[in-house]
Amino acid sequence: MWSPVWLIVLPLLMAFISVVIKKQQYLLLNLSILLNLAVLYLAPQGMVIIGGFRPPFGISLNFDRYAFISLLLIQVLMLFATFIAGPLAKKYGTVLLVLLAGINGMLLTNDLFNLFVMIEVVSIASFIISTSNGKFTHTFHYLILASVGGVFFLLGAVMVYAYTGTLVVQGLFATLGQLPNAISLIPMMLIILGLAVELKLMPVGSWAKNIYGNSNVLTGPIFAAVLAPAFGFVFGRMMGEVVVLNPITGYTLLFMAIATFVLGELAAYRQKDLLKTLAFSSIAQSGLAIILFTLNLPFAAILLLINNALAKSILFWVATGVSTAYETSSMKGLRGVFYNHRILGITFSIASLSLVGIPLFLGFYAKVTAVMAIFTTGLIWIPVVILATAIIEGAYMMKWLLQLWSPAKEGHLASTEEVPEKREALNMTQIVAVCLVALILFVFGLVPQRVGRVLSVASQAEISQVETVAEGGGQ
Amino acid sequence: MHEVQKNDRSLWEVVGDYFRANSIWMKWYCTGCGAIEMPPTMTSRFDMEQLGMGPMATPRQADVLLITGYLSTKTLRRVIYSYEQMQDPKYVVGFGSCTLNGGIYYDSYATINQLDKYLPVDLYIAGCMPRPEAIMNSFGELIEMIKKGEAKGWKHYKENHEWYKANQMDSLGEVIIHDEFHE
Amino acid sequence: MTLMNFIYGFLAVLGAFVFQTSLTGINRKVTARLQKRRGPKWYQQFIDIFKAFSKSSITHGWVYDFGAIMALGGIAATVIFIPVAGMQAFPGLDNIFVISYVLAVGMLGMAMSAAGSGNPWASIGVSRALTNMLAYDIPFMVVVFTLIYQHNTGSVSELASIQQGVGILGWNFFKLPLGGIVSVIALFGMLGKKPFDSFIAPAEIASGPMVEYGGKQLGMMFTLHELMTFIEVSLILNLFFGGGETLLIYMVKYAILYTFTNIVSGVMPRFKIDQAVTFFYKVPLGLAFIQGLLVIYLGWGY
Amino acid sequence: MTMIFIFLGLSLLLSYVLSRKQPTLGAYFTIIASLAGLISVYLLRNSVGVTESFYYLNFQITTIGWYFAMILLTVYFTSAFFNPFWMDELIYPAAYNSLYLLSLVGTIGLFFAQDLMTLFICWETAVWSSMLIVQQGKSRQAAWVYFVISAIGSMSTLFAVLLTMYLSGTSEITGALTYFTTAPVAGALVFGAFILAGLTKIGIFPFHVWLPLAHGSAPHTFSPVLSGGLVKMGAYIAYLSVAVFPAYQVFGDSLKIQGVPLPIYGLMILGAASIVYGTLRAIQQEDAKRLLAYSSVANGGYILIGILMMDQMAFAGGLMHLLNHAVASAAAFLAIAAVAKRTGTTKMSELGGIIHRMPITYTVYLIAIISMAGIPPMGGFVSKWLIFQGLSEKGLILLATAAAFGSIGSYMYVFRPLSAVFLGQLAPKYEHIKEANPVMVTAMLILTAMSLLLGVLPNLVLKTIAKIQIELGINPIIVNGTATLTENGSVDMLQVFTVFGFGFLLILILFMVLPKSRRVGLMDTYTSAEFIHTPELLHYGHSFYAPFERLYEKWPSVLPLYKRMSMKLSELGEWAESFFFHPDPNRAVLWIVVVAIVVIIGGAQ
Repeated sequence: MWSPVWLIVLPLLMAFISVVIKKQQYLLLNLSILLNLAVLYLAPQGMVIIGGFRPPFGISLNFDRYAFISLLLIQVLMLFATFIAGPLAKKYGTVLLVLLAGINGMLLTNDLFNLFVMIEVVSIASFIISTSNGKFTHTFHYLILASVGGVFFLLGAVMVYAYTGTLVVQGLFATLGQLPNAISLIPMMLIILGLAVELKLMPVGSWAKNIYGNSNVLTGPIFAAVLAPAFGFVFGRMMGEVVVLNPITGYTLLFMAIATFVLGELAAYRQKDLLKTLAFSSIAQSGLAIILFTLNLPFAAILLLINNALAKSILFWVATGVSTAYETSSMKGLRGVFYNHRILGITFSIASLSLVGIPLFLGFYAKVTAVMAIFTTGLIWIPVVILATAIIEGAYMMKWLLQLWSPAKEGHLASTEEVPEKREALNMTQIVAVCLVALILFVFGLVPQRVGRVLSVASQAEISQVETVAEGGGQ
Repeated sequence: MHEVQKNDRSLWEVVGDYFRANSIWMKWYCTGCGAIEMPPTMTSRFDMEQLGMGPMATPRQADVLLITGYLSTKTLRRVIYSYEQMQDPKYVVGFGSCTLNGGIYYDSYATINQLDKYLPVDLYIAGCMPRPEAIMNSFGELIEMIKKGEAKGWKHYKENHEWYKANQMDSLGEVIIHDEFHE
Repeated sequence: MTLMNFIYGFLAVLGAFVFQTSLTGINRKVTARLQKRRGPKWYQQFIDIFKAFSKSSITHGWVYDFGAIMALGGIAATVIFIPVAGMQAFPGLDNIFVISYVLAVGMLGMAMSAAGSGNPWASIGVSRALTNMLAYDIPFMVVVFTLIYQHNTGSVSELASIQQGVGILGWNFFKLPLGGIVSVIALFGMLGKKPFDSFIAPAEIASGPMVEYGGKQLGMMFTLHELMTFIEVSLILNLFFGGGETLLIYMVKYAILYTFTNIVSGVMPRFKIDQAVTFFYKVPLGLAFIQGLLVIYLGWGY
Repeated sequence: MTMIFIFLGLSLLLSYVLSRKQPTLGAYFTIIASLAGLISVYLLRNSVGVTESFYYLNFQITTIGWYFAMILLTVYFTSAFFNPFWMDELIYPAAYNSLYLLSLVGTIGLFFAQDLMTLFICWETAVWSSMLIVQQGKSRQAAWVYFVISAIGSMSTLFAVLLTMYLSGTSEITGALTYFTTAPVAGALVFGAFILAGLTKIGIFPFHVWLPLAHGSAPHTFSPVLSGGLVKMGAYIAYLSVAVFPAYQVFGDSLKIQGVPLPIYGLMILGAASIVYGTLRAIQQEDAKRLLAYSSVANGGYILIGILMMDQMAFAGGLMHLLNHAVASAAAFLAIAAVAKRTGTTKMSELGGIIHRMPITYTVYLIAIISMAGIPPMGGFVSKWLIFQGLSEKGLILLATAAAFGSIGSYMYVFRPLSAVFLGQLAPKYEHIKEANPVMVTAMLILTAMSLLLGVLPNLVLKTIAKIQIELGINPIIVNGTATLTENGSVDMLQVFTVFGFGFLLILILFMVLPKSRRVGLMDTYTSAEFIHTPELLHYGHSFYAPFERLYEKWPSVLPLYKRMSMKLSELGEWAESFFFHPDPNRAVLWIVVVAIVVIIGGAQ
């Protein structure tokens, strides 16, 4: 009865119903998320085979701890995102349902081709959502890139099938590993490049700048806090189960990820626009997650993804709310706005401190875990790079915090007269919702080890493959 | 105009006068041409230091105010200001005829003719201009005066303050200050 | 610490004052002779000081007086610390740093008092005096560090007694000639002798810090100057010329050293303050460093 | 001990609540809270070695930690007296009060940290909470620079901490750090990363840039804490990295200069450079607070050199200088704050003659600077004396020269505010200002009394320092009654003070015997007989040391270097943005192809 299949079917079903009863699509959306949560809680873990065929032939879903954690995060954030986006979410109810179905499918599926289908579903849904800000050119660019990525992924999947005769994700690396290097190289590269578009990896993640940078209270959190971790988790699954890296692909991927991280932070450092800053910050953070997945350090990566998703969602809610209300997202225009919005300011501060990895917050635990984990690979220069880049990250996040809190002119004490006139950014219920997420983040920060214990189970589920790039690269 | 009569000095003053007589520090107010005679008096030919005399930088440190030559009314205000900044006991020496009776500027509307109307002059050195010999000679006189307690101009000035002020006002007039550079 | 210590201390201050003031008077005569004059009486300096005390005075507020008292008090205390021919009022308090920093109390007091008068020239003078101090003290300190390193003691009396007993060549001036030269040059700066006397330039800034003093405060400043001279010359004497085995030898050496500085300064022009700084940081500091490196790394002077 | 943290944690919440109701009330509460902290930490003096855990944070009481915590608490406590009077100037008073206590918790936690992770957590807490306070001052830029420079230090500490924990397998500070006796190469790396944090926080050249900015523009009540307190966190890190971390063993094989290993000597040279640089820059400043900030740079140099020496004298001097400088610097900043409260400015050329209206504040400032300049009989002298003795004993002549330069140079810069702010002509606009109010005066007098006490009876503190030295296994400073003895010199400050008092008394009698002086106005001064009616024109406060400043006014400053670096980073970001994150999808497709080709070609071989 309680099968994880419902996680895909239910939203899809609701989506169909919502086409019929348009007025209730918001209700249906929330209903399906809540039901999904119930399913998540009640469904037994394990491999689910659909249609009675055994794995190589039928479609199977892999509902393990890893999937559970990722699905839980996504459902919760989706719930909050739709709730806070309110009217906008109502308008896009059907699409959001499809998106949810797609994401759940992506995270659950145990079949490469299915994964491709789900990625396409998610992409299409996200194209539509991204149009909600009215900037169609940006969506078009995104569409082109995502399609190219999709094609690459499909090609990769096809080649994998051609070489191995199977598309089952679990344990695929074992089969692929037996292939000669030159043969496995190309499908692996295609799969990685295909995912790289959605992961905003360096040369191909350029769409994110404008999609994130012009986001509204719906798209920002959806992209940064739902889609980004979802694809992160998918990538993690791929790294754990499918992708076989040789030194060339491994190091290329590693360098791409590091470059994404460093250059993304640098680009964020120079931004004078709050949403663009957050956009580049997301790009950079996804680079960091990829570094960790590439080095086969899923535990740290999951922690990072969770911290990032929670923090980014808050940042985007506050940022888009404030910038919509004040009709600007520039540094100058938003100076001192938190004087008017203390609670939002505090949540924003908590989120940004956590994002930067300041102690007493979850981000710190994530950063420490990441660095400690990387030490075990023996690549000491990577922590150096990460920590050096963290200075830049801290620098721009703090710059924003200072700007948003203090209305003062440089060289003078702040006075209340310089504060921009108060406008309503988010209403009371929305603020309560944001605060709830902030509270979750804050509490996680207070009990990081307990969070860590829960997550380490998930990460162990992900590791089927033990070989890392570092070990491979060291040979 | 009161005259200072009493000459019974206390022991403290007698001792003090001995020191003061033997250590005469001067503030040269070099208003006119007479100042040219001071360097020879100071240097090796006449060497006034042998009498314990010497120039000082500020009126606070000086005992003697030396007015060397003609004194324009514009400068007079400054001279009085300087005099009042000096520490008691203090002595004024008028140098040259100009301080005595106006000298060659006797009919100028811009100079004063008689210094002792405005400040209590203890000693005049006549001449236009007095040579270093005359200066040394008259300072010898001043030393004797101080030693005997006869140089009492500063007391005189105190006791006849109104008279001096009236003369000064008469000559200078009241000043309205507009700003730092314009009176 | 007994009462006798304090009585000795008082006598030391008095003795230093009488000795140095007489010497100043004699040196005024020496200077006069240099300039082909007769010069004043040998006790002229006493007359000048007592005359200043005998006059009336003004005050510009409590800090003006307090500063003057603090200055002279600090200097008087420093005189008590100075070992003279092995004699000390308070044995064990003659560490070189103590002396040079207690000296600073006096200087700070004087600077405070002068600036408290509200006269900008006084402040300019103080600013020059402090700059001058920064100039001469660094080379001197380098030499002092070298001495302490070499003899492993910071006590002035010990440093003096180490040099005694082996004749003139036992003096640090001959053992560490570069350091000796540096410290004598620094002595000029300390004493404010030409060419390093720009901070009291009488015609330019109306005698600088002294500009507002008259009457008893002026007398105190003169006394202060005499005592300060005593401290500074004694310091150099003890550190580089072996101090004195007996009081008489000490006084003779002292007189010669002081007269020497006076004669030299009598024929000197005046440095601007920035020139003084550049000079001290070029020549004496360089020499001091060479001396220091020779002693510390090459072991010269043992 | 855990109770102290819990208490302070609760009181910071309480002060927030109180401040929301009435800011002044919350500010008064910070006084009480920090006093309670002070007393309770003082009571811990006999429980050295006690270990306590609070959740995942572990604390241990050590003598050195206790010593540092006492310094910090003193500064926090006395500065808190000023908080109530600045509440109306801040736009987030409640945040100020609670962050004030939070940064206090962070710093104390740092000193009592038993493991590296606790150390780092407390460190960062103190940094970001104080940064948010600095933000409420005059300059966002300052707060930002403070954070960035601190972040450099933080990240390098984090690196060191994690690497140490990874390599040694333990996080207990002593155990983890002593591991490196056997691994000198990694040790050198960890030492470098660790000490970097110390350098940034003490404000050692070239990381000093944040001090003048942050101290100069922080709220006036917080500048004393920054300079007197938070900077000392860096000193603690320096202490850990040279005393607990076996630095002298790790660098045992390196080239030695007068017995000091070259890397440590290099750090000392940095300390010397910051003494010289701080002094020179302080002389140039026009703003009293910035001047004091640069003096903190210079004094930080002394502290660093002293601690790195690890010997009998200079080490004791360095540790004592911490306290002396904290007390003196806090007092000086508070005095300037009191003046700023009454006049509204800290620019020296705009002030003058304040002594005639605020004599107690003046006295406080005077005693503070006497201590700061190291003139007896105040505390600063003893510590500088010890450092001098230590340096000259080892023959480290370059360092000693720098120390002497800083010491004599400090007369110049400390005298400047004394002269320009307090002495000189009183401007008519300040004719009616009053002395600081009794609460502020109390705080300042406490610090002044401490400065004096430390100067007269330094052994009160040196005893504790000797204990620390014994714990570290180095030759302790010898304390005998009131006398302080070292290998190459001794001093008895009580005697020095007595003799000084004797001299002062003699002259006072002389002064009293002589005829009384007549009081004249300030404007009645010698002006070459010119009439001047504007007191401001007769006040010498601008470009005080102009001839000296001219000698080095063209020297490059460090801040532009950082600005240029920041700009270069921005440019790099811009380049990355336009090159790799260009909105045109064609480029992205091109990049995909490029990567694909690279991988295929690379992989085919």
